[in-house]
Amino acid sequence: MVNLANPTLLVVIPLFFAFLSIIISPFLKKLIKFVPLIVSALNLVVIYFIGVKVLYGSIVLGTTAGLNPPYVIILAVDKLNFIIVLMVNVLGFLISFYNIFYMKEEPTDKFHILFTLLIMASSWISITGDLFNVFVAFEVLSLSSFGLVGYMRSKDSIEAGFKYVVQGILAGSLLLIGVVLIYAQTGTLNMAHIATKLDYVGSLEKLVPYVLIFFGLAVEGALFPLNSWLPDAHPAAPSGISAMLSGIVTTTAIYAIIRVTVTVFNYSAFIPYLFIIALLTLFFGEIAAFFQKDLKRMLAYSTIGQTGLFVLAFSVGTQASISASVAQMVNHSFSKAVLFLVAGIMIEAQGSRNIDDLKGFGRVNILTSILFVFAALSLIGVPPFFGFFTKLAILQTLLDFPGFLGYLSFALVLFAAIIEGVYFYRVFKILFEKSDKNFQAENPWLVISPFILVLILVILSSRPMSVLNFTNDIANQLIQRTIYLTSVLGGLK
Amino acid sequence: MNIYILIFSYLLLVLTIILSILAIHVKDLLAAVIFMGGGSLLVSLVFLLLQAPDVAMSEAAIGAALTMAIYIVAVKKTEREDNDD
Amino acid sequence: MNFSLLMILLTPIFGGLLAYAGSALHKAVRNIFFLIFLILPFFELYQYANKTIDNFYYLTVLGQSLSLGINALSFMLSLLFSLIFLLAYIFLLFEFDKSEDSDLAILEFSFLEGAVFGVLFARDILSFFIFFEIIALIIFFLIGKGYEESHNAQLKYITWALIGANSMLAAVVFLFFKAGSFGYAEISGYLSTAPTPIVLITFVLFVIGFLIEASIMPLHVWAPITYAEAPDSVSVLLSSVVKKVGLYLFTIFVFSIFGLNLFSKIMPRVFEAPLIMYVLQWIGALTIIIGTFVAIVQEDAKKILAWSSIAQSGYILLGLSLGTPLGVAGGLLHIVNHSIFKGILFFVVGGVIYRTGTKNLSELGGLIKKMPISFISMLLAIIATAGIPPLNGFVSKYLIYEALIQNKEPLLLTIALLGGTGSFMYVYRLIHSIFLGQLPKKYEGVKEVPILMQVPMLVLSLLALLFGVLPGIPMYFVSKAEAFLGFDPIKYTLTGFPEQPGLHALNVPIISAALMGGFVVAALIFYLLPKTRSVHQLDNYYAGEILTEDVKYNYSFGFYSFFDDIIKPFNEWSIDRIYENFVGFVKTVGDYIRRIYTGNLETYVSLGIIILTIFSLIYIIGGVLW
Amino acid sequence: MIRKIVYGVFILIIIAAIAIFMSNYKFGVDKMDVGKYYLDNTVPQTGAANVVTSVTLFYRGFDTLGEVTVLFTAALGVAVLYFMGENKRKQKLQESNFVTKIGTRVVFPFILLTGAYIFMHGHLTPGGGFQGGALIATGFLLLYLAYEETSIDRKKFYLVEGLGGLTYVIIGLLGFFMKGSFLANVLPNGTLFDLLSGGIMLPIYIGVGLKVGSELSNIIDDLMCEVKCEEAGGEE
Repeated sequence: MVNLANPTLLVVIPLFFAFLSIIISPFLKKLIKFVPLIVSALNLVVIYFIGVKVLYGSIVLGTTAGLNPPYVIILAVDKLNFIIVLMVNVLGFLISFYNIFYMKEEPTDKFHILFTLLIMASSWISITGDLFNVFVAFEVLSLSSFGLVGYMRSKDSIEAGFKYVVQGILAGSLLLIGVVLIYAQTGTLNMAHIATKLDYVGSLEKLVPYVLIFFGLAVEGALFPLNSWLPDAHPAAPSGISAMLSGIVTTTAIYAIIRVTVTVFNYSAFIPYLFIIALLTLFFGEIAAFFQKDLKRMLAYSTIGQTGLFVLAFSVGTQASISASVAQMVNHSFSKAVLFLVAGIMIEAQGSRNIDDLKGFGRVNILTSILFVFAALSLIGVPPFFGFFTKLAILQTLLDFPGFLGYLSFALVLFAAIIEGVYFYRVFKILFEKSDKNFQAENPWLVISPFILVLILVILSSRPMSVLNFTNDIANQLIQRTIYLTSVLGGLK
Repeated sequence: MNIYILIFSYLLLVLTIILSILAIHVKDLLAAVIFMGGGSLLVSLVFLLLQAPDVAMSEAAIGAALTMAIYIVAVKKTEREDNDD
Repeated sequence: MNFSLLMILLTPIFGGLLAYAGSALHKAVRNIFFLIFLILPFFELYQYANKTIDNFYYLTVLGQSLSLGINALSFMLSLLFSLIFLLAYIFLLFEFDKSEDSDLAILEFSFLEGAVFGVLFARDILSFFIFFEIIALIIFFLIGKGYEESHNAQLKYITWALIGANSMLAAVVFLFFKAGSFGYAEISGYLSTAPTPIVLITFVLFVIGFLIEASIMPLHVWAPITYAEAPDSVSVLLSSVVKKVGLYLFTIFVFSIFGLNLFSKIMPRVFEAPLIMYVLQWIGALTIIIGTFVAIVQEDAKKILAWSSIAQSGYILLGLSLGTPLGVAGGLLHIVNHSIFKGILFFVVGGVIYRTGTKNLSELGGLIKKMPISFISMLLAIIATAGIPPLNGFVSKYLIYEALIQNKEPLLLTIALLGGTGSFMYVYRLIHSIFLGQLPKKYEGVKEVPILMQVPMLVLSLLALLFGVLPGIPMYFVSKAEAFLGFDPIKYTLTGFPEQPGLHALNVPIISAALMGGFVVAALIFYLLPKTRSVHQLDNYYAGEILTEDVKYNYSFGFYSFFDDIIKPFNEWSIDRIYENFVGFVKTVGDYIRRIYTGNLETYVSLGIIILTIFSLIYIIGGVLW
Repeated sequence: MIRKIVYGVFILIIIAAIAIFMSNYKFGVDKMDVGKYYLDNTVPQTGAANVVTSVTLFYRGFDTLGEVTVLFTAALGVAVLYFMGENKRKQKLQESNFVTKIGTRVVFPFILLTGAYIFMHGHLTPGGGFQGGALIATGFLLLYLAYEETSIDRKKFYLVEGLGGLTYVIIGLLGFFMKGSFLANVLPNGTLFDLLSGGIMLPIYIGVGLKVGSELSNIIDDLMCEVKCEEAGGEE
């Protein structure tokens, strides 16, 4: 009997369909748009089978080539991987549904194949247990997002794509050098195996490969000062892609940073630096977002700020802080995806990305606007919504950080919350302002995906504590590294 | 490893660095591409000397030939312009 | 039947949802649904009349149970607020008559009531914060349905609300971090042994949040524009409910959670009060004086009310922060009384706007014959505002004055009395410009507001009169609340106060009768003396010209222009200007910071290189030193 | 100029840090037990003579699948960015040099043959799918340079490309279904140094070679069209 709870399937299924669709695309072009939908649905089935096991605390492994690690590549899913890969595929599913109705620009078939690959690469990064695999998946991720960012082929999207390519390639090279150095140092590429070998290495000796890997990942993870591709790329990309970039790509990159920092390097010496980097990311992101008049650019900067927020929480380094960080990651992914999808609808209805042109939009398209409001409220952490509880947890953990920096970050997070609140409330205000402008009515098909996402957010909001308990389990499993290491190196039963 | 081969490969590497710097600094894009291709070729030689024929082959085929051709195609689209800046 | 507190909280919300669904059928269905659910809380509250309940757990957050409870103070206020919500809703139905927003407004309205109950019933610092933020959110949306400038008001309001919320959140998280619990009792227990800086910082952070909502002086910047531009029924809620929620929390935190004893322990006493309370007294006094004086020179009816509301909350803060049984009783009583009479004023002005479409005083006038009921309501309300017997405002102000005398604070007493006089000036302006004088021609056809719309004004007017003549009724609740806060409640009778330390005997009916007697004598003189005769308004001459109806002969613009001249120099350094300069400064700095994202690839790459270099240097230097 | 020097110094510092780090570690010492395992076990486990190929295709076959996908994604990205609609794909004819034309005609089949040889003998001799594929693509590049009217049939190339990728995935899935592990060796190892040896490596490399060749040719086609089609557009 074939065991469906195998993580390799999460990579292989999308690939199979991607290769298949390039064959059939010249003949049955119209079918291609369903490929990402099918792929993520199939992936979700596999994730279900994996999840059943993962939730009982075991780590699900998928080896390749029929041998045992560290000699072959292994994919491992623990609770953290599970929640990330689940998020990738849920968002992938809903966004691809949105894309079916949103994308009209040719060549749509290639768009959807690239989107499939984006889902594949994100899933891959979030389940792999091999460092070089991270690099490879990262290349796929970067290349597919380059193509998708420049997809509209207008002047600014080409420019944004170019900036993204340059920084992405630089990041890729740094990552590769880092991986090579790690290989030179330890002679292996399996994360668990590296971890066992690096445990005996001094913290300064780890610095060079760690920094290189960290910077390689930080470009996609939108950490200051390497995040500057993001505010150009998000507005220029089609809205579905912006949602995917914001909700998934940065999240998976941050996941990779967490995995590398905690599991592989066990690197507490780096945490003060990470803390400062995250603080700067948060601060600059929110400040810049405050001054934006372009809706999608504002959301893009807000993504930077939010990334800073959850990396800040993570970098406190305690179990509670990692838990809060992951919860905020979930909150951010879902709500920011909604915001970008809804922004896409707004831009389509009105033909401009300027916030001021949206005046009165909410009086015509009330459902869309309410979705926007709900998602934004969850993002900025207004009480009944899920985001509030994650913000609370984050604030609480920040006080754990020793010394002055803890208080400073505490104050800065609150300051950022005020700023973020003000610029989002400004959009609400404009949405519901009186105006006699005529807007196109919303396309009901486009509203479905953000609606479901908001529904998810509402469900999360109604049971915030069960989510936080789950993220606490995640953090617990993450911090107890030996479980991961032994179960990966112990191989398959 | 044979000491002469070692010296030779170091020589090649230094030459590669020089070619790379030239490729960055030269104003004519076509010349830059050719410098780059030359660098790739030298690197593939180094790979060969270091007993990595597989990598050397990839480098020669992709780095020296294909990439260069694609760059030339791209350069062909630009106009030559002398601008001291 | 036994209604749990959570049910009281959910009743209006449920009603609102039902009404929203019902609006698909018919507007009448919607209205009736919602009215029922607005009346229900009274019955549900009834069973809690004499109970103090703590710790009704309803949610678990971060391993802590959140709980609801009710006490004498919150019982009193929830009763009052339910009434005001009911009346405001009736008013709202007319106000949003033609607007398409009415369904949504009702939904928001219902959530607002639920959240207000939530704050009142909260027994831990997290629940109160959650409900408080919901209030801010809903008020934000409700304001936007108002007048032209309301969208600016929205932004101003939410900015301040967010500042307040985050300041409170800081204190909440900090206290939770230190005390390990959210419950009021546990927090209180922790604070009694906490180091002084923690007590002070968290107290200030909380108080900033409360005082922003209560629009106390340096934090009031959002209030005038918001009160003036919000829909009228929402202005009522802002002034009579939301502001009082802020003051309620202030009361609870100062007396019940932090406690005066704690303050006395950690800081010197000034004029019988701990230093921080003394500072708060002065803040209250400043709010009174500045609020009153600014109110005097306003040209917009609702702006007058807004500034008046600011000034009156100064009285409440002053009374509460005296920290004596007398002062607290005065403050709590003034919370009730102010809610009532300011409610009337907003309702009347709202009614006038409903009929005439303007809130600009210089365009109004002479409506007394057209809208007599409104006129009488407003007359009662302004008497109450000015603090003259036999209306309710008198009793509470009297208590505050007496408390000031008891604390031997002549300066503050002077300010409070000055504020009383000033409030007479602006309320006179209000009634004069709207109801007296000449009727502009375009308002010839104006009618009295619909009967249902009169209900809110009349109900509140009756209450104002009742509470004014028989102060024992509100004092029944207030003294219980005082007992809950840990004071010796002051003695009272149905008609006033017996002689007791610090308070002279007061019997309002007798004073009222005396006053009425004087009034009757004056009326007798006025009507009986032969010289008076009744003439038409236009039976007059003006600089030799015969007056016609289209000439405006009574001035209502620049009414107190002499006064304007006096306070003009102070306008130069008004608080708003300071904030504007500050905001300008922050914007400039922020703009410079934003420039870090130049859009130039070279900058970005070099930033990356610089950071990498820093880490390389750390590695190299660290390696060498190691 | 000062900026250049400053950044030069910065980059030197970074390189110095990496160099200092590297100087602490020696290559090829017993630390590399994974590498040693590969050297010891390649022949019994895979039956391939070329250890490098056995590593890339068998032990780390999943990575190679990723690399194949990288190329696939890049080709798609280029196709998206240079997409100009079917109707615009008219090309201007331009005479090219006689020597090039004849030379190309002579060389082209040999290039294809060499490419095919390289990827088919990947498990025996140096080289493999990528190298062979790249070589094939250079052949097509030559064709483009010599004959301006060259235009490959995209449908067929997509077919080859997709089939190449599918071969890899399906062989991997066969391993998954038959042995419970993706890319497990389901074919017999054969005798060492035989063409038909190395288990699944031969079919996979054939697939990869064809795929890489067609992908790179597609990229060339896109780029060449970008040059030529626009010229044609300019003349109209």
